[in-house]
Amino acid sequence: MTERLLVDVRDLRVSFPVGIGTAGTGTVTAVDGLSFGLRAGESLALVGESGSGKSTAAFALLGMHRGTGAEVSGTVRVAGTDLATATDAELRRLRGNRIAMVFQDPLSALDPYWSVGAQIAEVHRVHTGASRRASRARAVEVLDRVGIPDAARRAGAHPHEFSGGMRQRALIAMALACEPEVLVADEPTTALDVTVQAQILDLLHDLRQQTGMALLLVTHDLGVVAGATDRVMVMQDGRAVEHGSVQSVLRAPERPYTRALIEAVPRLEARRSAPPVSEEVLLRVEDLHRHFPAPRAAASAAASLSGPGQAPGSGEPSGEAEETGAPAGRPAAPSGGLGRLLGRRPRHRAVDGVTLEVRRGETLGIVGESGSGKTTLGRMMVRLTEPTSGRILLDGRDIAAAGERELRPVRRDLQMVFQDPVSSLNPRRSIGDSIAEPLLAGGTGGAAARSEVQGLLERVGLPAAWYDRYPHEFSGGQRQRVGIARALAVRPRLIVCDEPVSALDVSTQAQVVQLLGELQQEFGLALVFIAHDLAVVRQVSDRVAVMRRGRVVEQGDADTVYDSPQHPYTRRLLAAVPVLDPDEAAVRRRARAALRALDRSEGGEEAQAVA
Amino acid sequence: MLRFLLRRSVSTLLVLLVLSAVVFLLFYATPGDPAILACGKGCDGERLAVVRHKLGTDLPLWQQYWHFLQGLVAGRDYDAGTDVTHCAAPCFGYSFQTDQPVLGMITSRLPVDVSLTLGAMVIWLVVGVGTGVLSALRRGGITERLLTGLTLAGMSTPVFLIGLLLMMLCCSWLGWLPFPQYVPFGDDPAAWASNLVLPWLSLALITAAAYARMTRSSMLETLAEDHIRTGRAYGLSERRVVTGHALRGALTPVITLLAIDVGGMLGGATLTESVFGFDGLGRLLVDSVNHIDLPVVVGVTLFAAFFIVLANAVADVLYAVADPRVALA
Amino acid sequence: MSETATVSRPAAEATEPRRRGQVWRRLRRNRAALAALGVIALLVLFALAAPLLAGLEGQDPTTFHNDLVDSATGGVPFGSFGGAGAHHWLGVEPGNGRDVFARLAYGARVSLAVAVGATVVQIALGTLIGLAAGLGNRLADTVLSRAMDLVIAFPELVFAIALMAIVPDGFPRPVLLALVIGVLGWGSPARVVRAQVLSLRGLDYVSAARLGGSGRWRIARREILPGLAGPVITFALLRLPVNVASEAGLSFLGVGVRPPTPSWGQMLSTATTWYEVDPAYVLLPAGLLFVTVLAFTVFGDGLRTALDPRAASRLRVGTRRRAKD
Amino acid sequence: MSKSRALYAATGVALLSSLAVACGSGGGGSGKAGAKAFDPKDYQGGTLTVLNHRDQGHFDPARQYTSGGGKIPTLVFRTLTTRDHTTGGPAGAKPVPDLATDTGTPSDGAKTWTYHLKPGLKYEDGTPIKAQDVKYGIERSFAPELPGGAPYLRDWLIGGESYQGPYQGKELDSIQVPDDRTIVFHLRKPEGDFPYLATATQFAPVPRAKDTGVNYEKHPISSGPYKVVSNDQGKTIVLDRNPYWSKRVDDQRLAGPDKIVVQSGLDQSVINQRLAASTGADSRAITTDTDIDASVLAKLNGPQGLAKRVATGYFGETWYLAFNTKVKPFDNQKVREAISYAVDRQSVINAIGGTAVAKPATTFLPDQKAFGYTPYDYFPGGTAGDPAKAKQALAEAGYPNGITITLDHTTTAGTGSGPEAATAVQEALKKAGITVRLHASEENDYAEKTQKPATEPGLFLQSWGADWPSGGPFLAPVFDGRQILKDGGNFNASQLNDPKVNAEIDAINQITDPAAAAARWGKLDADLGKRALTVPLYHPIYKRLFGKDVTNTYVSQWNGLYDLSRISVK
Repeated sequence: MTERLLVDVRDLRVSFPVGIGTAGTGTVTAVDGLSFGLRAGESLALVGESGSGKSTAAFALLGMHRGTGAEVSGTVRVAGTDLATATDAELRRLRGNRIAMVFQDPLSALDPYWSVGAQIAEVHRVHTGASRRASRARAVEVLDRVGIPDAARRAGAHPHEFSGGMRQRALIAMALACEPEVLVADEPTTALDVTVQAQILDLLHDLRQQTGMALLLVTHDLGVVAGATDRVMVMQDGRAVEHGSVQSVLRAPERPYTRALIEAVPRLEARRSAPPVSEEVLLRVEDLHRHFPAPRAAASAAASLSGPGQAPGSGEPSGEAEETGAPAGRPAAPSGGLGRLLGRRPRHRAVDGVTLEVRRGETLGIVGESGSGKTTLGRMMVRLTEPTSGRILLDGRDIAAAGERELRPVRRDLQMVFQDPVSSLNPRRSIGDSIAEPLLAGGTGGAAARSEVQGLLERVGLPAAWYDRYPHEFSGGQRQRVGIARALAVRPRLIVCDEPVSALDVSTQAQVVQLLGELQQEFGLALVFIAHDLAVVRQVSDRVAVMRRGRVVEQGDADTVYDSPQHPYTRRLLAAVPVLDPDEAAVRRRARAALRALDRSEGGEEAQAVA
Repeated sequence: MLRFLLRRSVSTLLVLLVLSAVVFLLFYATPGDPAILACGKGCDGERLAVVRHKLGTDLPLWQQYWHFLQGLVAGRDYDAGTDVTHCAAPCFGYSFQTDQPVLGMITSRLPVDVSLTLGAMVIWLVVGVGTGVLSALRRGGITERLLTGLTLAGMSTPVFLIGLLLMMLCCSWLGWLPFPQYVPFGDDPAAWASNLVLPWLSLALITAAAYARMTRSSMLETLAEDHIRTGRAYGLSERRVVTGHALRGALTPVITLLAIDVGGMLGGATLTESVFGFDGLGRLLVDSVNHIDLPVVVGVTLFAAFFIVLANAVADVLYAVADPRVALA
Repeated sequence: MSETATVSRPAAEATEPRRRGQVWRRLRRNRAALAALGVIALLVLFALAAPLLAGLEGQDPTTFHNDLVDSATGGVPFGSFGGAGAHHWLGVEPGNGRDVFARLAYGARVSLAVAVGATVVQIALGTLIGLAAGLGNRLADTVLSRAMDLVIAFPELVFAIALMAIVPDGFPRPVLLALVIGVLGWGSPARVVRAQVLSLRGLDYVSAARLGGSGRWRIARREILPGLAGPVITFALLRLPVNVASEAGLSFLGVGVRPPTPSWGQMLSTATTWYEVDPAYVLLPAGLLFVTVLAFTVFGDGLRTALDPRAASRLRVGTRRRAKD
Repeated sequence: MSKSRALYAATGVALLSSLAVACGSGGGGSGKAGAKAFDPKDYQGGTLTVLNHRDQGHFDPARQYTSGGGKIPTLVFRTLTTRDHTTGGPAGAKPVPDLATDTGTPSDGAKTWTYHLKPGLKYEDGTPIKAQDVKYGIERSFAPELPGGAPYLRDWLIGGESYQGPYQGKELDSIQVPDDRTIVFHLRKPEGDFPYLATATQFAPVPRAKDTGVNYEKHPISSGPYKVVSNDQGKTIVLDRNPYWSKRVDDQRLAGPDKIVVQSGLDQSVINQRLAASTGADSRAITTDTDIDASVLAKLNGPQGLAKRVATGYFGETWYLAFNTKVKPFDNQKVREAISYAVDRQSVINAIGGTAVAKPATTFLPDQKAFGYTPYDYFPGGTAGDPAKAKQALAEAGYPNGITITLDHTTTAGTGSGPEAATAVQEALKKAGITVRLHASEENDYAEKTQKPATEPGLFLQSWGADWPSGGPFLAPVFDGRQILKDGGNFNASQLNDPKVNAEIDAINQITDPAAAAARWGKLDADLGKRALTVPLYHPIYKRLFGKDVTNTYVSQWNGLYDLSRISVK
């Protein structure tokens, strides 16, 4: 029956009413005339930048727009059922049973109040009517199937007790519970680290091979596509702009948009072509430590909503929380301040004895997965975070323990560009004011600061006339430019860029990276470039440090680290990086499998940090 | 858990300590001499001095406070002149007005507030949570608008107002119910309940409004969460999604709020008691404030605060029980 | 108790771009909130124009009219609906025959002034202390946070009664009322502000200001304070009706303003003995009080929704995006 | 000595006692017909509920203020004499023997009083009542540990001013007990009113062996028809029959109900609502301290037949504006006169509940014969006040352009000293060009302040009620210059100290014939009235509801309370 289309989408249109509260003042068309089909065992990737309508289309396959006010037209048939005419009950019988979905954020996609096993069992029971016991057994079975160690015991654990990768596995297990014919995966790896991403993608690949189900993968990352699906459909503004086999689309894109997308994907092989830089050390950190109190999770509705125990301003603990099991994003409110008097909580070593140096005019890349301590390290370098111990030498002078007053003279030398383009700009001040703030604080007159800022705006590629605009009028990339202009305003010698492009679409990423490079040349800046994306780091860095669990496991010249990694962790990281070439991707997948087999024989799947 | 309890106990004690000190200080500044009031008419200097000594108000403030604390922890002896009475720990002392042990006065009034609170709680939970869930599920519909309007109206009615109006309507005009008077449960459960209906309603309707609001927003928040979408995407019925998944998450904050509200009310629902003429802790407090009856004021205040602080701790525990992500440390 | 719990959720979306015009546009679509705003405007006008309105009626709030009440029945006004008529639009008070309309109008001044005053005190104290806790060092934060817990744990009514009792009568009562309600109620606004400060303080733009060399106070003034405006205004608006009710409650218990100063709560307190024979005298202040509290609540609620429209847009499936998308 | 009910209400001290002119209510075949037409035998049994606003307070005979009259104490504590319970008429103002065989035998010019106990008297535990117990009971009331009683015993008995009670091992020698049934009192000066004083609860016997000091009130030993079963801090008191009491040894009390339950601390409006509704147990309920309010008054003649369930009484009490003549401008008699002219008594009466519960007063003495009432109205203002005359007096006083004064009052609503009455005065004086600033105090604070000459305000609202129905205790504490008490407890608000007045008071006190004394008291009052030392405002009328199954109700005019000793429930 391979002739029959399992999924048949024709001229799908989805539009949402816009306007809050009262009836729509207009509509936005998210998907506009999309058609595709999927047979058993086939796989298709929907690729596009944010807002391209790819997720909306995926949701339409499960009839998820019903009852939300969205208008859906065209036909969507899944396993022979026309979703437009199906009754609610028919729709329910379809969902999770014949077509299952894996979501982007595995933490929020699972009910925090239920154990993982119970949630999977519930889905199984609903569709099969099996006994409680049988469903329970099935849950354990599928958990084991997706590679959860000790599945029988782990089935009783709650989602927050799982690491990110394991949660995604659990979600996939839920999808497998009823042996569906179609699996829809909506950005299944976006929230995951690169090594975990590789595992999940490999798992999806293996499952498809073994069960013969069809896979629809929704992703913004063309790099992911190469190793995961047979066909790819590129979407832009709700329309499919290109559709074909992975090989043909990735190797010979027809549309300029596709081409641009592909070119924007950072390549691991891309080296930096910059003139050699001086050997003179600008900033040196020695045996730097930063310990945080381990996150405490006693929540209290009555007590203060955000306890002083959370080190404000440290970007790391939230990432860390995911690994240690505390729910990130929920206010973990300690109650009873007296508690602090009654004993110390265990300390979490975010940065655990790092020694490295930044030379004048160079770019030092710092790579690492979430929770590796790279952000904390970066913030310590500019003294936003106070080190627990260790030295930070700027021109040979130790500023590790300097007070705010002593720091004032060196503040101008050390600047930072932040990851989140939303929170890095004060929404209540015009961008011009935000950029001018350090000048004004430093005593520059208003008029002088204004003209200076206008010059900076033009330098980062924004019209000077936008001085008085507010951040919300800007796109993510533009905001990041503003952030760069602000860092430049005081003519620093070192800028720490903390994941400066990770929140941006790929095409924008490239522009920002390019701008940083230009500015570095022009102002003779030293850059510390912190990122989880190995390709981006290689592209911009002269030297690279690899961080893991608060330590630098390997550092050196970028080419050396990338081409002949010494530390096994570095090797694993590199192996996990997705590539655009489908053949290469297959090779790498096999290499990873081998590495994993090796790990298993060494005992314990290390990358799956378990709480 | 043990550590949590320990930490909580210590902080509770501290809060109560500070609170009692504040109350002492505050009432020290109150005009009027309790000795003169207790002594009666034609009380001359010498007799007054004796009474002052008996009440202990001749001592400096800090000594009075210290004796109070001693009494709480270890009990204390009262020399009444005629004999020495030992007041066992926890000793809140004796009322200046009636010479009765404060603890006894408090415990004898507690049933009123317990009856008021528990009965009202049942009503406001059912009405409040029910309304909240219903208006969350009927979002955007006429039902929701109606319920939201009622909820806002409920929140806007001061408790004494609704009590007054209810009494006016049910007792005076329609004659459906007797004018409420407190009947101990042990005496006559039916009379207990029928007399408490109006106080329950007036307390509950207002509180229910707040709960409805909270449940609604919390329900909407939970319904918007990704895991609800997961449930739907996996073919769970809407009913199952709501009762099995959304409600539990939505009710967690309600549980904590409940603990806190109950704690607050157990310490005295002054206005409700006033409107219905019930003799609970709230009225005891107001009376003793009016009569500068310091031991009673301190005792009731501490009791009320104790309930509130205790309720906070209970809320935390309940929260941890309800939400597996939360661990007590 | 419950009001603190429902409003103390911090507005963590402070980073969302938000323009005044946008808020106003959202607000304008909320008909209930607009109506409430209209009612509030009327009430304020009613209070401000009290002498004028009473003059128009030809009455004042203190003159007794013994001839209009029946002394033999304890002072029930002659005529129906509390003796309402051309001379006394809403009738007269039982017992002494004072004009109800004039007293309601003058009472509105007291009720609103006390509520606004109390709110200002609460918010000012709360903001100051919350700021200090949020921006101060650990010790300051711990001490102030505990103080907040303490103030919130206070049996508020009791302390209000006690405070009202110990201050000598020479002190102007409405001012005292506002101060007492204010001083006892700074706990929850302080908590809200502190939470907000903590969340703002952790934001990158504050870090950027630090890197730019801005001092602590400059940061507090230029980066933090503006971010507090939204939540604080919302909090204040939702707090206002609570304070109106508090004033009425205290006056109801007899510790509020003193006669002959009129106040709604006090009128209600007197009315408790009259409700069977002169229901108008209960219903008028009760209705006014109810409408006032309702109007402020509805408007505050509307403003909150306008400031935080997330709840409205959140429900749509599939359009929710993560930063990394 | 006695004073404002409102002031003492709060302190929990039981109220005064006074004259009786019992006017029956209309209730259930009782009332006017009096005891004769009423056969209590038909009405034995049942439970009577007493719904009260104020606490009973200390239930210790030493700590009750005077007799407590018809209230609860007289059911438990029998005294040497008592007011006449058997009749509702003006004769009820007469003291009659209770434990004693007669109302006392005076000798030595009324400076020595001798009593003999009736035979066969027993306590609730069956032990006989002895004269020594009466002496001990009186001695206890001198103990500073047991404050609250009236000061007469201390003032009258020889050695009373320094005696500190029996707990220090000393006896009071001016009370002699020659045998188990005889007791002799030695007074410092002649006191013709001693039989009235002997009605006070301090004259109840207390067996020394059962005395537990301050804890005695938890279980006082009964000598009356009922014993205390439980006493919840004066809030709820349950009384049951005393098996050793019988009508054979007590001709005063009928003791109809088997059980009496007193609930205190109820809201006044709640009490009235419940009594008006009169359902369930409330049909067998009364109140001894809550007057009917507007809601009852207005429907009194309605279909519910409430009018039949109201008991009316007149208690010897006067509410007035008190001047402190040591404070300017009240040292000026013309100013005081101006205020007297200006006062609008109708407004004040309306403020406290209307003509049903008060009548205007122009004399300081209550308008009852026993006090020696002599009508006068020296500064007639009618009921609405006379602003013109007031302005004239003010001009004569040197204030042609008006004057601003301060009036002190309490914060307790609904009483004659409360904010409503104060506002009524304020409004009336405004018409006469007198601007009144109001100054309110919490009532305990108010009592303390107004009763100390050093802190006494110039003008304040005050009341005076009689401890017993005689002019002496009504006028002496208020106008006797020797009773100005510096340390507090002063009721001579005007601080008048006129030797002539003092001498007249002494002279009348020697008269043992009540009628002769009354005439002299009336004359003295009329003389004092010319000086405008007070502005009498009103005399209260007591109107109380009772449940529909309550019979034989009447308000004692001795103290304005139901006489519980004669009441029956169906």
